[in-house]
Amino acid sequence: MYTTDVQHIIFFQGAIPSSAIVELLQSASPGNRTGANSIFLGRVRADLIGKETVSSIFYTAYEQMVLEKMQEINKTIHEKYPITYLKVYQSLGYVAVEEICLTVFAASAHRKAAIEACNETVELVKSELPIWGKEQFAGSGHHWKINKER
Amino acid sequence: MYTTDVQHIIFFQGAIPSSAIVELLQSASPGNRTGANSIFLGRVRADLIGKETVSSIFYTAYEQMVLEKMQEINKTIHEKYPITYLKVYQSLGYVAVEEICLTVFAASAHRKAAIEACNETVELVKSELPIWGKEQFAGSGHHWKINKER
Amino acid sequence: MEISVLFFGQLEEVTGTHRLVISDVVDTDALDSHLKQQYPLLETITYITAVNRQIIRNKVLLTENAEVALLPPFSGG
Amino acid sequence: MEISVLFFGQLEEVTGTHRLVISDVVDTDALDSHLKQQYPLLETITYITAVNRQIIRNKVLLTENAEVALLPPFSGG
Repeated sequence: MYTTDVQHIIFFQGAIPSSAIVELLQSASPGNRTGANSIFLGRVRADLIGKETVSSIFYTAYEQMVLEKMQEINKTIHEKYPITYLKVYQSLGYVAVEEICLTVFAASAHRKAAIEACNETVELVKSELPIWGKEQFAGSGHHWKINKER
Repeated sequence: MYTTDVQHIIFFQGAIPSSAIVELLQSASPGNRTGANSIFLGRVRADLIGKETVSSIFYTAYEQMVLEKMQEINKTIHEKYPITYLKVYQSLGYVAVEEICLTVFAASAHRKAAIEACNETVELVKSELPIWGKEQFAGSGHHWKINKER
Repeated sequence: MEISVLFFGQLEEVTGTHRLVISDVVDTDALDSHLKQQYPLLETITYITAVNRQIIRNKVLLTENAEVALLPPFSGG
Repeated sequence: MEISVLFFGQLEEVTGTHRLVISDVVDTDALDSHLKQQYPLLETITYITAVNRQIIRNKVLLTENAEVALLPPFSGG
């Protein structure tokens, strides 16, 4: 059900545009036996850190390792859930508050598999992929984000 | 956090177009404290029923009761989860195989709330809302769908 | 006293009726007997009953202009 | 024998370096000591180490052209 010659994560320079998500909905799909799509979108929040407000996040990644790790995650998830499709989009560079920095898309015949596969992939993307977000403040200064709160 | 003067479920005649989903992503959002959107899309499957293959579903609803029930569901979910937004789109009339017949969208600051609120709303939409799908076969005949398999 | 009865999904198909106006039925049990006489096929299909868009589990007295609906198993989404 | 060392995120910021080529380090423990001498601020930041894009938990011998990476806590997504 999974292929190893395909890239399971796509990097975007800057925010992920809604046009990319529409394309995902249209082409990523699914064949006529797919009844469920579960989608997670991560957006940059105007978090308050001390007295400073986040205005954007600058993302960097160890890209080659991300690709290899994502290959493993894709294999794990396909083996665990009867899904027909799994794809991850991740931003690199600057993403402003409210914009989309992460997209996880899973498809399956019945909803349970797509929902659980999507959720587990979101967790694995955040815990396993070597990607870093530098939170830029509205004023000056920055803060290195650390993933924890679900 | 929830309002009672707003319609929490929108009916579409026929399939839900991706343009409606894009609009949801853009406007439904969220304010700058929203970090997570969880979205579920239901699509019509070409299920095999006996020897017949489903080619479309014709949806009807007890519309006034759906609106009232959805009001209650919206209240329940907002009380249970710290979400900033919840919306449901449901098709009426014919929806062909592969097309989208259901959209559930939830937004929150952190991902756990949006994901759980979206999942629970999908379950409640399927178990509590008086909506019926008549599965039309590619040949002739039809079958009345019953929600069960997750 | 008049009430209206709505049939949905497979029940609408089987009865050939979407909406019916009925006089002089006291409660939902009496209504159910009346409808099953008029449409014997109702015996063969599972459904629940709503009065004024609230699902009822026990007999309910019917008042003027009550909207009763017979609801087969849901299959939305 | 040459190996390369990659710094990411806060480590890149603190060391002012993204990539470094180093000769004659036998294993990851020796490399770690060497790097901490060169960049004392490394002592103050949590990180894990990957060799050829595999995270290692114990000392690993380094071979020609090994790609070592120092990875601070992830914050993708």
